[in-house]
Amino acid sequence: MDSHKTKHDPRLAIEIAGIRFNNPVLGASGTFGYGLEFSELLDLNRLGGFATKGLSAKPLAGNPPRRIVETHGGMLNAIGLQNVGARAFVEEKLPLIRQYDTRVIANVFGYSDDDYLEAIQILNDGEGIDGYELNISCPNVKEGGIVIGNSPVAAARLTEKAKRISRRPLIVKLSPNVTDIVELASAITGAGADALSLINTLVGMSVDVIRRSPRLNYVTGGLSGPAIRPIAVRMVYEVASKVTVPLFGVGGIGSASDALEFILAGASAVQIGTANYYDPLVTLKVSEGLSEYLDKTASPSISSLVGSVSRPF
Amino acid sequence: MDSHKTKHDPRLAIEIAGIRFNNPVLGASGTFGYGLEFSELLDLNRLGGFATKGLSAKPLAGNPPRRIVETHGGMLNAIGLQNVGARAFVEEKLPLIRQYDTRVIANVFGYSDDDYLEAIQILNDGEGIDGYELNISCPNVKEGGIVIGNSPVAAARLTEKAKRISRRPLIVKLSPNVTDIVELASAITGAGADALSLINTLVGMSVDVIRRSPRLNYVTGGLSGPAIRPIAVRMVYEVASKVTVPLFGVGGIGSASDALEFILAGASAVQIGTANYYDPLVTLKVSEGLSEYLDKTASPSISSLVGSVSRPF
Amino acid sequence: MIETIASVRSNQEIIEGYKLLEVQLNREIEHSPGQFAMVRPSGLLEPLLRRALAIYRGDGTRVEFLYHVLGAGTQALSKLKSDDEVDILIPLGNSWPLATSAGQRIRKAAVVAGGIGSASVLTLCRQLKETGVETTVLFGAADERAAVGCGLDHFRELGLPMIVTTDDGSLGEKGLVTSALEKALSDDVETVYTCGPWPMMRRVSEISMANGITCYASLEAPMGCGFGVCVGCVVAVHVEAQGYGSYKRVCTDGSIFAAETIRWDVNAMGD
Amino acid sequence: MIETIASVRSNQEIIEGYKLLEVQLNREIEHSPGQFAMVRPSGLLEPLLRRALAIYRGDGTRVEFLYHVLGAGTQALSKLKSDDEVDILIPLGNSWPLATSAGQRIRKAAVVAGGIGSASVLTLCRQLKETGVETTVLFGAADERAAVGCGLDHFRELGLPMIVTTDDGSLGEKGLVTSALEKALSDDVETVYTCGPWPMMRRVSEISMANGITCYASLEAPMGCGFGVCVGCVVAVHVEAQGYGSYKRVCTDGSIFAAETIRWDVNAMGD
Ligand SMILES: Cc1cc2nc3c(=O)[nH]c(=O)nc-3n(C[C@H](O)[C@H](O)[C@H](O)COP(=O)(O)OP(=O)(O)OC[C@H]3O[C@@H](n4cnc5c(N)ncnc54)[C@H](O)[C@@H]3O)c2cc1C
Ligand SMILES: Cc1cc2nc3c(=O)[nH]c(=O)nc-3n(C[C@H](O)[C@H](O)[C@H](O)COP(=O)(O)OP(=O)(O)OC[C@H]3O[C@@H](n4cnc5c(N)ncnc54)[C@H](O)[C@@H]3O)c2cc1C
Ligand SMILES: Cc1cc2nc3c(=O)[nH]c(=O)nc-3n(C[C@H](O)[C@H](O)[C@H](O)COP(=O)(O)O)c2cc1C
Ligand SMILES: Cc1cc2nc3c(=O)[nH]c(=O)nc-3n(C[C@H](O)[C@H](O)[C@H](O)COP(=O)(O)O)c2cc1C
Ligand code: FES
Ligand code: FES
Repeated sequence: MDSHKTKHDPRLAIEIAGIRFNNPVLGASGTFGYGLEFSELLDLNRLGGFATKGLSAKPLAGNPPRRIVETHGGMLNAIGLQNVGARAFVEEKLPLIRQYDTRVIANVFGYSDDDYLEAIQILNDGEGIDGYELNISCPNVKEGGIVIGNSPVAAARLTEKAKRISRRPLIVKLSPNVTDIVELASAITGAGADALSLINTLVGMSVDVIRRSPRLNYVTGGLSGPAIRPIAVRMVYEVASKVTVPLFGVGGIGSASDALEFILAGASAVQIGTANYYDPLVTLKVSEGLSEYLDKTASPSISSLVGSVSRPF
Repeated sequence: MDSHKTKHDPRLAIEIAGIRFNNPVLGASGTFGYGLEFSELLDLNRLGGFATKGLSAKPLAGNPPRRIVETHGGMLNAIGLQNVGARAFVEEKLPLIRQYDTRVIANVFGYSDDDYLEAIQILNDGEGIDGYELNISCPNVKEGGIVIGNSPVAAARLTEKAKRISRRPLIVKLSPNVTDIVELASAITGAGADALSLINTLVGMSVDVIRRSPRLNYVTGGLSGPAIRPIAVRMVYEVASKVTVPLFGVGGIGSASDALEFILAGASAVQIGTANYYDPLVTLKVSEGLSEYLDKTASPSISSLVGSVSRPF
Repeated sequence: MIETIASVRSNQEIIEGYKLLEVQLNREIEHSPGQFAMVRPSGLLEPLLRRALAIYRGDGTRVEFLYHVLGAGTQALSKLKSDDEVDILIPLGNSWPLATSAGQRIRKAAVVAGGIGSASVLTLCRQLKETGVETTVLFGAADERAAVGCGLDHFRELGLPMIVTTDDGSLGEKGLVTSALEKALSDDVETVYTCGPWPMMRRVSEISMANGITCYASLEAPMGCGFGVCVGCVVAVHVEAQGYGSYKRVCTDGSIFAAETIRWDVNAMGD
Repeated sequence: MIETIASVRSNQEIIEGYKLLEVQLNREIEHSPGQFAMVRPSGLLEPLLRRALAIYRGDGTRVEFLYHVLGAGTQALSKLKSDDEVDILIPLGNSWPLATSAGQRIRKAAVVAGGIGSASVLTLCRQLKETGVETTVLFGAADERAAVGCGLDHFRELGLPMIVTTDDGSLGEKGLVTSALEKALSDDVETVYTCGPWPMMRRVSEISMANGITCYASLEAPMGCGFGVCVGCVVAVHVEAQGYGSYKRVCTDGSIFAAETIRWDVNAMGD
């Protein structure tokens, strides 16, 4: 916890939407708990930051089991956003998290615009949060279950409202389950988002052919892991040339080389999700690997590499 | 080639859009060549059928290399639809293919509605084709590069035109790169499609971090293989309950169990793509595996299993 | 809990389909009966997720796991050879309570193992024996081969009274281990410990409750991480006053639970 | 072309990073110098695609492959032990032409191998020797270690005149094998055979053409299938009158091409 002892590679430092990260490697929401779960395993001060488990205004119990299924190169999850609620997060978790010198992004979600706004209001009271990340991939119950994040109009409207009341930089996390990711990204940045994270999980399903039933209790779930990395890299690449706000690249990252695919494609920083499960030290390994890449390629800094992939057309 | 000697398991036979398949396992378009490439390896008479490489009105050279990249659990391809053209297919390939007792689906594509119609006109002259499969995942150059298959309106319009001139049952193959696969499927069946195939590849990208350039010459490519199976199964499941036409399930199938996921989710037959590359006998292995499953579960037929997964909601 | 790379000392087949993996850690760990580890061959590309394995036996820097070779994860483990490396997160989860809820010494106990659930209770049995708890072991398996694979001989070596059942009668009593439990359960048994398939544990729980006996069960759930972050491994519990949820994580809130807190009608494996 | 499961006889390290895999087929195959196979450890989950490997040596039912351990595919191959199984499609592709285009006996030839490209030309060299073609072998590698790994000793055993170059001068001449070719090439050489990295083969092609000598090159391309169905492995060729395309499949139209037909400005590996 003694952050003064932590040595950071200054070439990895990056500022995104006014938030200064010691390195561009974050734990992704829903895969890094409240950060504290990792304190026994790694020095949280060495982490670029992390996005908390999705926080809702009220605590949520989540879905009945079975909630996860392994697939080739990935996994499906239908956790149902089980979380302690924004209030308990502020009161019970934040005081502990504040002891570490790392950036904390509160991931926020709800089933209606008001849900999101209520959660942000509560989080506005907390100290030690560096930014908000809106998870807009949930079905909007009020609008008949449409997924806010799949509709540029609904997503932009929510972004605008959230931006208005937010005390902190606002990141919006995009759903990849759309025909046109650029249209969605443009609508959301037009509405005032300070940064974007992409991507969230792809909707998938697995069938137990013996029991002849879906493996997940919720039937469908979100696909994550290395399997989806090519899709995520493509979306970052497409969006990077069309919006001016910085991007967090997320999806299937498990190594420095994976992270660099996103950075070269246009992400200013990356978030690591599923890989934390099978390689709990992966975040630190990736930031070390980034330093080595800078050495090997004699590059001055990670920020100098952002978006530097050749664009033939 | 002596088809009289081939013993088929009658429980595997299935009729789709008036086409009778000896078993529900087909080679998928673009991965099974013109069928003949497999004649040295397996008895084509034992195959349910196959979809040809995409055929265009005129022959096409395809994209410069690099065209394929392996990814975790899959691969990206940007072949650029290299093919001999519909005319050469009819004249040079069909006479050879006709010697086998298997169902032949001619996969058709173009860059405009007229391209498709022209190809179908040519194929209408050929004997030994059992049906057409429209690959509508290509960008429409006339409409500024929009992908026909990503727009329910454009896809329905093309389907209607194609149906009007087609001498044979018309299958339309859906792009998975859409927000609402059910909306797309409904528009296309509303326009007269006799069956649907889903899914085609997901758009992805891979970056060479040493050369700092996209690995594929075409920058992006189509992701296929086991990595995408959960997405494909989900789409079949969603569409099956909303349309009345039969479905071909495609995406990441490499075993009988994989095929059964699709069948239980609602597919009447399956197509196997990428797995043919690393397991050239996979189609026959899967149909044998289906027979074993029927034995083990004392099920009367594959058709009795179609869509039989439990639907909790 | 440490995350480390351990080297394989041996990976012996006990009998077809059942193997004993012994690994050498690079530092000493302390662990208690019932704890587990998350294990994966180092560098393996697929399957991605580690598998949860109970610590079968362990001593300082050496740890043994007994496993049944079933799907992709255990098949990959079965290919490990001496000097290969495994990624390992250890020890995880809580451990078998060795006192009554009132904090008193338990005098008489029954341990009910079903199939490979045996792996979680061998050290428990040893500890019960060493601390002088009068213990009966009920050991159920599909058939003689499975019984041997599930460590029958190691249990026998303990010298505790033992009732063996097999589904097909090829060894011991023919029938379910739960039927044997019903017959064997005497009034003075204070605690029943169980690990095995969900339906078996459910029945053990019912029998124990019907007899007013405390029962602890070590549960199985599909595990993404093993250390509490994915929230994928939950079990439904009877809603309590405290806490916000009706689900508990098997990995960090368990894997051992007081049986009466579990909603046995909701199988944690989703089956 | 047969698709079968072969069993591993041995998988020996020649020197760090280079291995020789010998497999036993369950039936005899006939193959010619320059042909290849698509190989994958049976049951491997990842990577999915097989790797193309030149038939290094082969005899009836036994086939040997020499490979450089680089990425995921060759790393998986490197873990094979005796009696393990591999899925194999063999033999594939065309073979080195052993006559002039006019169908006449070649009297004098040069074989230029770069790095692991050597694997494709060992049997060619043997055949040239056996048929009495006066052959010089130019054998280039990064350093002595790589040269040994690429089968130096097996080439030396043939007893053909041989010029070895290494990039660092640790063995033979220091410098590129193409420079050695320029020096060594005499007017009466009728055919140059080459296999190695693209830029090397490109230069060999230029040198040959400048000297009016026929050159054949065995190309490398990323291969999905190896038997002509994925059309992923193409190389750009100078557009000809016949045929519809400007791309040829390396797996079935090659892997050996007349060097003058190749568009050397378009690297088939995409590099
Ligand atoms: C706390 C805890 C401790 C555990 N301790 C042990 C232990 O000590 N020893 C041990 O062997 N296991 C133990 N398990 C179970 C283990 O973690 C794996 O879930 C199990 O071995 C199956 O993994 P797999 O890779 O073989 O199958 P997977 O590839 O994961 O297969 C997926 C699922 O299908 C089931 N399955 C696959 N193939 C078959 C088959 N042929 N027959 C029946 N079911 C099948 C598996 O049970 C699994 O749930 C423990 C689990 C938990 C949660
Ligand atoms: C017709 C033909 C015959 C061939 N014959 C042989 C043969 O006899 N012996 C042989 O060894 N190979 C041969 N190859 C090459 C072989 O098929 C593989 O492409 C090569 O071994 C790389 O595969 P991989 O699994 O190691 O790397 P991959 O995981 O496939 O890596 C992907 C790409 O990156 C490159 N790469 C990966 N790691 C490194 C690294 N550390 N340094 C440099 N490049 C790297 C590889 O070249 C490859 O193109 C042949 C190829 C063809 C087309
Ligand atoms: C079990 C699980 C739970 C998740 N929960 C959340 C969440 O609460 N909020 C959110 O924005 N994303 C959530 N995600 C998505 C991840 O943050 C990430 O976007 C996605 O998994 C892709 O990255 P990966 O492939 O590295 O896992 C979750 C992912 C997983 C696997
Ligand atoms: C190299 C390659 C070429 C393909 N070409 C076509 C094509 O011409 N027409 C088409 O409809 N689909 C084409 N596909 C898509 C496949 O038919 C299939 O829909 C997709 O690959 C998913 O199935 P899979 O995961 O089993 O490969 C191609 C796929 C690959 C890998
Ligand atoms: S296994 Fe991830 S929380 Fe329990
Ligand atoms: S490797 Fe598939 S066509 Fe050549």
